[in-house]
Amino acid sequence: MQAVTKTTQATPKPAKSDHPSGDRRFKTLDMTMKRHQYKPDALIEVLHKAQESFGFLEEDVLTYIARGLKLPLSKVYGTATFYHLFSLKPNGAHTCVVCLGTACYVKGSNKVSAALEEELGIKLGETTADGKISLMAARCIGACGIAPAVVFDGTVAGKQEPEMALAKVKDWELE
Amino acid sequence: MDKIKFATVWLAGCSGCHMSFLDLDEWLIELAQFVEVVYSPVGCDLKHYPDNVDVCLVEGGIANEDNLELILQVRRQTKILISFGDCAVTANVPAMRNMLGGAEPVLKRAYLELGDTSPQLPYAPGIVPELLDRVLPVHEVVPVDIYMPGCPPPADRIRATIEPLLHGEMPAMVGRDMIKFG
Amino acid sequence: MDLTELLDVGEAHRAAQKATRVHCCTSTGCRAASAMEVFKNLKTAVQDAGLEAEVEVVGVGCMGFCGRGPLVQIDPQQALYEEVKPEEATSIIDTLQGGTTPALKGDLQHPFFARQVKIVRQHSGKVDPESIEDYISVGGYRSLYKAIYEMSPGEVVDEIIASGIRGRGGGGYPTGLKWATVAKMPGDQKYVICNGDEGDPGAFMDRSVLESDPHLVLEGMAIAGYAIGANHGFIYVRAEYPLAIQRLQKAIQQAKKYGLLGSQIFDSPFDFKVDIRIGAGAFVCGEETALIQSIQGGRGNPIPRPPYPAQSGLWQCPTLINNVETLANISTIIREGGAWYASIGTDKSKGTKIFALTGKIRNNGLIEVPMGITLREIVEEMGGGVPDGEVKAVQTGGPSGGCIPASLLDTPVDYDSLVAIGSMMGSGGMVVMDQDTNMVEVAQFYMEFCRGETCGKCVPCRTGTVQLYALLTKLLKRQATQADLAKLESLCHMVQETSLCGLGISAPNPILSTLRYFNEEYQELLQPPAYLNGKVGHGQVTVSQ
Amino acid sequence: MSVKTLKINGVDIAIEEGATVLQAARQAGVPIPTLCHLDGVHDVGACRLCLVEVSGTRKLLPACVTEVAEGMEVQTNTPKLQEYRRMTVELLFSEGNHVCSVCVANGNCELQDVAIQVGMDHSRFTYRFPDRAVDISHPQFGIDHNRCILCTRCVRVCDEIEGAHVWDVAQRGAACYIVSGLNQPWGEVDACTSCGKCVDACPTGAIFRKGSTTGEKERDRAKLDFLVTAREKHEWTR
Repeated sequence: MQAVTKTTQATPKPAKSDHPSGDRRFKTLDMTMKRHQYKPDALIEVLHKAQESFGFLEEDVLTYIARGLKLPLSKVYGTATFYHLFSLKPNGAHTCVVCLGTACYVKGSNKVSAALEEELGIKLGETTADGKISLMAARCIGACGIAPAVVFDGTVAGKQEPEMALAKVKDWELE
Repeated sequence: MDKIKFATVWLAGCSGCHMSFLDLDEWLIELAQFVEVVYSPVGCDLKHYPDNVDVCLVEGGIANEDNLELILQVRRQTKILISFGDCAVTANVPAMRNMLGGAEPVLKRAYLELGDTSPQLPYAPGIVPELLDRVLPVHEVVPVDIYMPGCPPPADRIRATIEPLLHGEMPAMVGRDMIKFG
Repeated sequence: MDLTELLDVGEAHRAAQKATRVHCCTSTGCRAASAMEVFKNLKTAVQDAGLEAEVEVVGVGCMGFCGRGPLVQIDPQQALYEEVKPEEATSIIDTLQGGTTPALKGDLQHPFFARQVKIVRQHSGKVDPESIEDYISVGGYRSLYKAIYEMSPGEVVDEIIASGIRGRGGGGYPTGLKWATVAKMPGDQKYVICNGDEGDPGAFMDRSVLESDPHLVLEGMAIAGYAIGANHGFIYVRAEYPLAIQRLQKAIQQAKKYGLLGSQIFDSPFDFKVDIRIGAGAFVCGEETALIQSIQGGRGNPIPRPPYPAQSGLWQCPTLINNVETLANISTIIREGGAWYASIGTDKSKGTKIFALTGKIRNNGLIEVPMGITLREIVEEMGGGVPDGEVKAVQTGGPSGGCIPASLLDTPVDYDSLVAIGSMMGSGGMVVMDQDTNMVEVAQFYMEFCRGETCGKCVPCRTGTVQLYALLTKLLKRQATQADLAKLESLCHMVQETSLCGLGISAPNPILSTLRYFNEEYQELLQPPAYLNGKVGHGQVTVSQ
Repeated sequence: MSVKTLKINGVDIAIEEGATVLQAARQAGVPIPTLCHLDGVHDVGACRLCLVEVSGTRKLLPACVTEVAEGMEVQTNTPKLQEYRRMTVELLFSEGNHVCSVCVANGNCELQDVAIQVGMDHSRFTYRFPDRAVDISHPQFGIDHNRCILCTRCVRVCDEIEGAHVWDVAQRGAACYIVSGLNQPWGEVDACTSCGKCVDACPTGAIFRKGSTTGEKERDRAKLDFLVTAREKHEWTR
């Protein structure tokens, strides 16, 4: 709330941690860090917020967080790269996550991922050259009852045959 | 007493181990009383690896088709095969090409990217042996009986390894004097 | 809030309920089969039929039969519909007025349902997970009241000890003992952590509990906090479970509003707040010391124990870490008593366990069964067996467990029996495999998982998993010799005995168990050494590597 | 301070409470190989070389972080431990690109010494030949990741003794590597004071002084000991 009132002041004095670019998304980061009292322990929470706001963790953002939470740069980098969900590169416009958990594996998810890899000409974990589609793998999304599962742009689809997944991705390619 | 049939082979290595072998100096004369050298790039001129070799020192890793063929033959026809020096034991410097990922990128790097005048890939089937994708230590291809690391193994280590064999005993490959790499 | 007010909330909510409740599952599994559309259509159908006065459509948590979702159950009629299509909603509502529906009718008398004993899942599929009033109306938060006002912290711990419950996260450490240890530790600041980092591929029990009945877990955490003297709890949930997180957030807010979490709970001096921490995709964070590192904002690297978290955990304070399912048992144990709980299950494994029954099996889904039931009863009776073929193996315990051959299906499901046959309870994944499954490939699949999930801190786990994976790959390429197989096995033992944390210690289990029960599949892949040219050579090999 | 008595390999030892099994073994002159342990910085128990057998538990315990207890019976060199230690060292050799013959630390390398100590005459595990980088952007020092065994001694010495926290570990599993700053070239990391403690702490030839060639790396291990003693006991003279 305070952050909002600050911006409405006649001569807004930028807070110390304000980003020079004036990018509003840094404000969101400030608010998250403030909510955690700028405690270094909040690093993962703040990285989540950064990933959500920026789509990926660029160098500038990591430096900003390191300054805000008073953490060494190498520690921020080490933590960000430890976790699969944090991405230091931009993702594609669409994301297709193939679940490779055991239940999905037993039901043939490897055939689904192979078909997608062939169609898109990329490997799991990569993004197409045009930046349109990111193909990813999940260890298990817990939708084992409807295996094999694929998550298209955040929506879980169950009992996927290679053709079904291909049809969805082909639609994206035509966009 | 029958002499021990003794051989040395030189695969992918710099021949430094063989040079170190020659550093045995006067002990070589003593050795000659016990062994008959049946195959060696430095000890005799025989072109074919014979049957029933008792002891063979193998210098170098397995880098090409030629090395591979010879080491399989050596193993089949030898009682005690000694990995002689770091290239045989670890693949060592020749294997630094493995980091490039395979034979093709290595050849491209060496003959095309770094080729000064007329860059071209060597191609001479039957004359120049094909590179294997990876340079391998000897024991990845055939079982090895004794490992003698060192780059090169000092002459004393070579002697301490061979001498017990002359008396029908296996050497104890332990301690800094015997198994230090490099 | 006091007890009367709590009872009033429940009473008022029950009074406002309609005579007929149409329960529609809105959990992750059914959502993927367009359950939300079914839910919407059911609501419209009730309106269109003018039945709003006596019928309500309630979005509920998981009913268990996830393989046949979306599921709809009408109560009190006990009519279950499976694989409901959105266009069938109208006719399902019509049945309430004597109509018929083409929707697939489920059979609640089927062993899949009938053989279950529900403690943790008692409200799943019956209450609206987004309504605290629904939870209160079925007796929710009464156990917390009982603990605070009718029991001393020590008595609560004693009750948990008496129940004999063991940790549901996999290891099976006696929960009561853990509570007693933390309770005894000196220090003003202690913490409760609920481990919801359910990472085993093939397991989704905790997701389902959090999505279906979040308050049950929160109540368990609060009781734990009271018992050990903690005023702050963290619930660590995988980011892969967005719906669970969303429902937990809502549940925490509702509980705070009613004074059931936060300061002076039930107007007593007991304070307990709960914060959610979201994982970021690291299986190893299910290991308790790694999880603590992660909550503290660092890499999820496990640290050597002792000291155990009970002595020195979160921010070096005594910390109680329990799994979601364990904590979801607490409220019922306090309500019904430890002795009652101990009457269920076997001598050394008390109570019930939820399993995610998946893979090549007719009836896919979640089941809660009493400990001691045999694998055969689960797989053949409840699961209905393999659709086309026979059971070859049952995998339990995920990447930390093992593959149990069909010949051992009569093994009772309890902590010690499963360990004795080279597997483990694990968190509750149970994947059925049939004749089409190559067991060496399964071992490779799990090793790929462990290789990718090892944190990289200790040498045997970081590099041993890479070498084990390489050896299995060599086998599957038919390039491995007997010597490689021997190497595989000795490396398994080494990684098991020398790794720093549970991930490495248990990583070789899938290989060891398949080597033990499906050895012929490994033998079939072996090749004679190349130097022999396929025959016995003349060279005498004195020392083989 | 109370004293605990224990047996290591059958020999009675008395040592103050709170000491580790490793300290007790060293006091008794019993050699236990270590790689990630470094006097003066906290222990992480990561290399698993110092695992010992303690009667009463089936688990092997890392000597560096296991506190002595009254009546403890420790075995440091059973056939099983010998075999596991050798395998551990073989795994380390197979994981990186350790070419002793062309390494600055040849003859002065703890990994090489440990290999001799555990009797490793070859690695039974296939060499992985990872593609790793070398960073020589720093004016005085270089880091060759091919030779790194991820013991994290540099990370800890830089954080705990120098207080600069230039280093940390990035990525996970086999992809782990020692990272400087925000994955920047070492020479561009503002926090680095060029103190050289990481060079002294590094057990192998991974971190070295520029200009030194094969077998020329020297490290002043005593300097770290001196600094720690100086700070803890206020003894500022050698």
